[in-house]
Amino acid sequence: MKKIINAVDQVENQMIEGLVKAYPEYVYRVEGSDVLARAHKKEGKVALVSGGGSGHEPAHAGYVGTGMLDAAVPGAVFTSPTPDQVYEAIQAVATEEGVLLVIKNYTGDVMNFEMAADMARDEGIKVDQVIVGDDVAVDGSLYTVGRRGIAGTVFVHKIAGAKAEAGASLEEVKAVAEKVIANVRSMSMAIKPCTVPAAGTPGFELADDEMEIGIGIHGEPGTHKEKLQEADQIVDQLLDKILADLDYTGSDVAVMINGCGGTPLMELFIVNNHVSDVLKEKNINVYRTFVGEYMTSIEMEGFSISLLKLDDEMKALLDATADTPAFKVL
Amino acid sequence: MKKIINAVDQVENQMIEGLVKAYPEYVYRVEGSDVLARAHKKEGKVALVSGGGSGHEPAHAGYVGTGMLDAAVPGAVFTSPTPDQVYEAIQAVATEEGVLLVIKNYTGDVMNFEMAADMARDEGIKVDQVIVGDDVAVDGSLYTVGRRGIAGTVFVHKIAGAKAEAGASLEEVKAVAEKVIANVRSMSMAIKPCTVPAAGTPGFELADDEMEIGIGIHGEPGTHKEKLQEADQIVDQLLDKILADLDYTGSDVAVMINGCGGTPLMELFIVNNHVSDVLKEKNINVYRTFVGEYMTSIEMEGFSISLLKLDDEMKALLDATADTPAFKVL
Amino acid sequence: MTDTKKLIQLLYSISDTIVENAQFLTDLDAAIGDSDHGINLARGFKKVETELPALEDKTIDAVLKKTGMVLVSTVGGASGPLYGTAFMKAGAVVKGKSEIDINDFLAIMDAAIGGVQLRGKAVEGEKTMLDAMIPANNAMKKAFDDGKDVHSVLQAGVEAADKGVEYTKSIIATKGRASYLGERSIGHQDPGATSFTILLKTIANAY
Amino acid sequence: MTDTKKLIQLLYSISDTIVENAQFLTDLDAAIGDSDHGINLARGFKKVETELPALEDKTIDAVLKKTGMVLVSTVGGASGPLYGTAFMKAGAVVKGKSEIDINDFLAIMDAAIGGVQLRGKAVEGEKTMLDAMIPANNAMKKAFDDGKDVHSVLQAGVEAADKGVEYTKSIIATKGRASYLGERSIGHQDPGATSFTILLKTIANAY
Ligand SMILES: Nc1ncnc2c1ncn2[C@@H]1O[C@H](COP(=O)(O)OP(=O)(O)O)[C@@H](O)[C@H]1O
Ligand SMILES: Nc1ncnc2c1ncn2[C@@H]1O[C@H](COP(=O)(O)OP(=O)(O)O)[C@@H](O)[C@H]1O
Ligand SMILES: [Mg+2]
Ligand SMILES: [Mg+2]
Ligand SMILES: [Mg+2]
Ligand SMILES: [Mg+2]
Repeated sequence: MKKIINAVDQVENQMIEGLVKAYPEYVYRVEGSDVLARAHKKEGKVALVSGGGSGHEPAHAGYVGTGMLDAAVPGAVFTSPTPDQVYEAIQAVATEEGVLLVIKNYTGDVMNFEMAADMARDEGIKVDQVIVGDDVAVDGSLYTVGRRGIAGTVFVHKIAGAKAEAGASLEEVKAVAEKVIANVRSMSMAIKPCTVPAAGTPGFELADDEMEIGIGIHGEPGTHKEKLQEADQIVDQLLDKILADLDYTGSDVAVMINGCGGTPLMELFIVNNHVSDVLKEKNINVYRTFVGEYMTSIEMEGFSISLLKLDDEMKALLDATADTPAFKVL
Repeated sequence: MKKIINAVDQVENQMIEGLVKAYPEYVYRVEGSDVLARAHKKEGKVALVSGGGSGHEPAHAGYVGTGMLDAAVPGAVFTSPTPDQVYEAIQAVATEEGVLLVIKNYTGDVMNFEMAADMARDEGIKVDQVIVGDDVAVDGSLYTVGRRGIAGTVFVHKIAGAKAEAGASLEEVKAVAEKVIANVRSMSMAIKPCTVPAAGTPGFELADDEMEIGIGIHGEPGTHKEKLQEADQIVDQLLDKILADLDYTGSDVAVMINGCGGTPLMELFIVNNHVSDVLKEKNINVYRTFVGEYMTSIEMEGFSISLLKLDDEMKALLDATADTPAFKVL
Repeated sequence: MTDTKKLIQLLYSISDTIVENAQFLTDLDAAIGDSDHGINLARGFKKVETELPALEDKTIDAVLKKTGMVLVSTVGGASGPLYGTAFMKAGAVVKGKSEIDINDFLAIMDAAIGGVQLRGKAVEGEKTMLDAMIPANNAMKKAFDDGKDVHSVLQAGVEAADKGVEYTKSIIATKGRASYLGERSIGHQDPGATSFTILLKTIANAY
Repeated sequence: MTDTKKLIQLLYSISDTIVENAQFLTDLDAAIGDSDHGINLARGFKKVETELPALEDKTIDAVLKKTGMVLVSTVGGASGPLYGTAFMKAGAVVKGKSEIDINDFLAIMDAAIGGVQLRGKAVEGEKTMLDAMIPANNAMKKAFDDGKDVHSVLQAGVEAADKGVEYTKSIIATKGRASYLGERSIGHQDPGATSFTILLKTIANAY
């Protein structure tokens, strides 16, 4: 394991400190906790809280600020935060208008956030939640735990965040979040695994000519291995799965080409070149594109494609001002 | 070499295409060239043109837009663009007010940009230039070619760009660019090299416990190899060199913690944690911090620290609105 | 069978064993999960250790509840709420007691399993910790009904848990993170079933 | 000695040799530069090749100038303007000629070196292509003054260029990208000096 870190058990803490020291105009660390909350608490609006394991930077703390999240709760690397931490976050930002939890669909995340929501409700705080499951790599049928939440979650943060910022009610913010969840699909692949600092060895191994298809965002193996192909063929494979799952024909879409942490932007643009061509050919209109690192897996090399089918409301909210360390719309 | 690309000789072209397709609201590709110019040509202001080899994404095309560059000229990977391409860029964005070329100090870049400037002047276009050399890893004495331009160049783009956007004259824009150059210092290190696609093998090799200190941004070896140390010790070493070169005591500074392309944000925040602590201890006041990928070397793992000593003019220009694909200030 | 002092000793031993096996559990999790199960539990039990000295005068249920709360607030992931709830529910069935016998222990096992199922909504055969917990509990009940002594009852539980772990190799995960792997999860033992078995072994070795 | 047809043949051969040696030159550049010298020159000469058919009826200087312009506009980096200017300046000294002799060739070499120095502002001993070009030129002049034939003159140049390349191993770079390495550049031969020597050898082999 080769990393630019200090003691392994200081990774999460020093990362939080480094982030707060970089962006004090956006976030502060809630005293005695790992929670990162909006520098100036905003009353009179629904508060959005999200989180998950660390290792997904800039998610989730990078999205705290105007028009997105009010607080982010990072757990240990790839480990969902504990209920008391989520509860701290809820307490720090809760308003009269209520709190919406944006949870990615993982057993651990769901259990920990729900326990925190219970604790908050016991204190009289209005809390509701949405669960994001956008990953088409895994079977979403009734007999499974459902789909994982991956990079598409960032669209939920952006759009529900804009709705909340505009003063909508908890029900309205939740409704638009659910609409995004219903309309976003993603899929990922990797050519190099990542290593959890405390574990010391990568979550899977790949030969020089192999790639892993259908990976999640926690360094875990995907649905299968394959011989490495050219970028355009990989894009075709991921898009096929996504487009088979939801009919995007004739619609306006937001595209996110998300790097997994170690992927050079060069490759993400090459990926976008073909994604854009295929969508055009299939009569799907690209409304807005985001290329970069939004939901990473430490230093993993790979990418995900997310497609969000937009209506007028979602378009307006996607275009609304956002000012956070890692996501800005002017 | 394991990369998500198609044919090696299509890397630069498909990257440009992918970028233009992602951000048509910001940039267009000048017909028949590799130049990326501002989507809506802005008259009545000095135009800023910068560039260099590809492989530094988001530099330089990611900085084309309001308040930064008017055109970017990407050459082949790590190879400075040819004079005719730079000339195309100048032609595409030149205004009555003139054009300022922001050149990083490399023999090739300087020669190619200067040849283009000559061509443009022959056509009656007003052109001037600045040369950035912020890398303290290399000796800047009279007997050398001078210092390399690395990540500090992005501060020149931002601040001179804001000055130009505000309607300043070519002389004024050049003067503030020179002021940034005089006040910015940077230094880099890497734990993993990168591979130029067309070359197929990395520019240097490192053992599992080694790091390379004083690297440039072209995948080339640095000034020396060392045993890998903890993040804080690496930071101390780079900061020592920077702070010995310019007296920052008591000043306000802008800090850039720049990832080389493959470095996870996790590590960059851990780096910033210590940078911030050391500066505080040395009575240097952090005015604004930028943590992310600004001037990369494809998938290299490593980082650079840049410190810009600010005066009131530079502060105001740093804070001015910028709206480009990869650098936004609200 | 067990007073507070002995329980605290047991918890120290459990913590030691989990810490010793942290890498092993994490490696198991790497194969079908996200490489953190051992790290998570070790973090939790190390924190539990620091709380134990203050619990020496407390009743059994207070120690179990505190352990559960510490696990919930330090472990994270899926196993944090699951093990945490298991310990908390275990405490609830021996309320006010300062000594427990094997009968109480079987009630504790029932409650712990109930807690895991309350949170995780899984049943046997889904490749989770339940595939060690439930057969172990059944085997211990049977041995107890057969009139076996404490030592033999616990050994019966360990044997069944071990078999349960073996069994998890043969099935597809349908709960937790391993479920995303589908068929690919076959051949690998479940980390949570393994950690439970390690925990039960540590208890059994003390009697 | 050389008419346009022969020059064009020579340029095809040079292009072939550069392409064959692209990996070698790039590897040399990896050690003390940025792994692109061979790639850069190969890209340029491949483009030159595509222009050659249209130049068959042109004078020597037109062919040289066009070659220089194509190199400038396709090679990039430091070597693009340097080699490009060298060819353009070479063209300028044989203006209007459709055939050149060894005397012209020596003038071409002077002009090419002048072009490289105009652009790059380097002198001998700075570990650049000049460390092959200048000694080669001097050796060729001497051989010519000694009354040697074309073949021997060119061979003398090649020998001196080879020695120049060897010499670059022993010195620190003070110009170009390798200069950033300081002491670390010692022991490595200069890519540009090597590519020039390869080019001169290709010419020499044709006479
Ligand atoms: N729904 C569930 N019911 C019971 N046990 C579960 C459930 N989901 C996961 N587990 C157990 O949790 C273990 C994984 O724990 P851990 O790795 O700490 O959490 P995470 O999966 O969040 O990384 C699995 O091996 C399994 O035994
Ligand atoms: N100032 C200079 N004068 C003469 N030759 C130079 C100068 N700078 C660099 N060179 C030559 O250019 C070669 C490198 O070319 P190349 O790798 O194509 O360009 P770059 O260094 O821009 O990547 C060096 O090996 C050296 O011979
Ligand atoms: Mg986990
Ligand atoms: Mg180069
Ligand atoms: Mg796990
Ligand atoms: Mg080079």
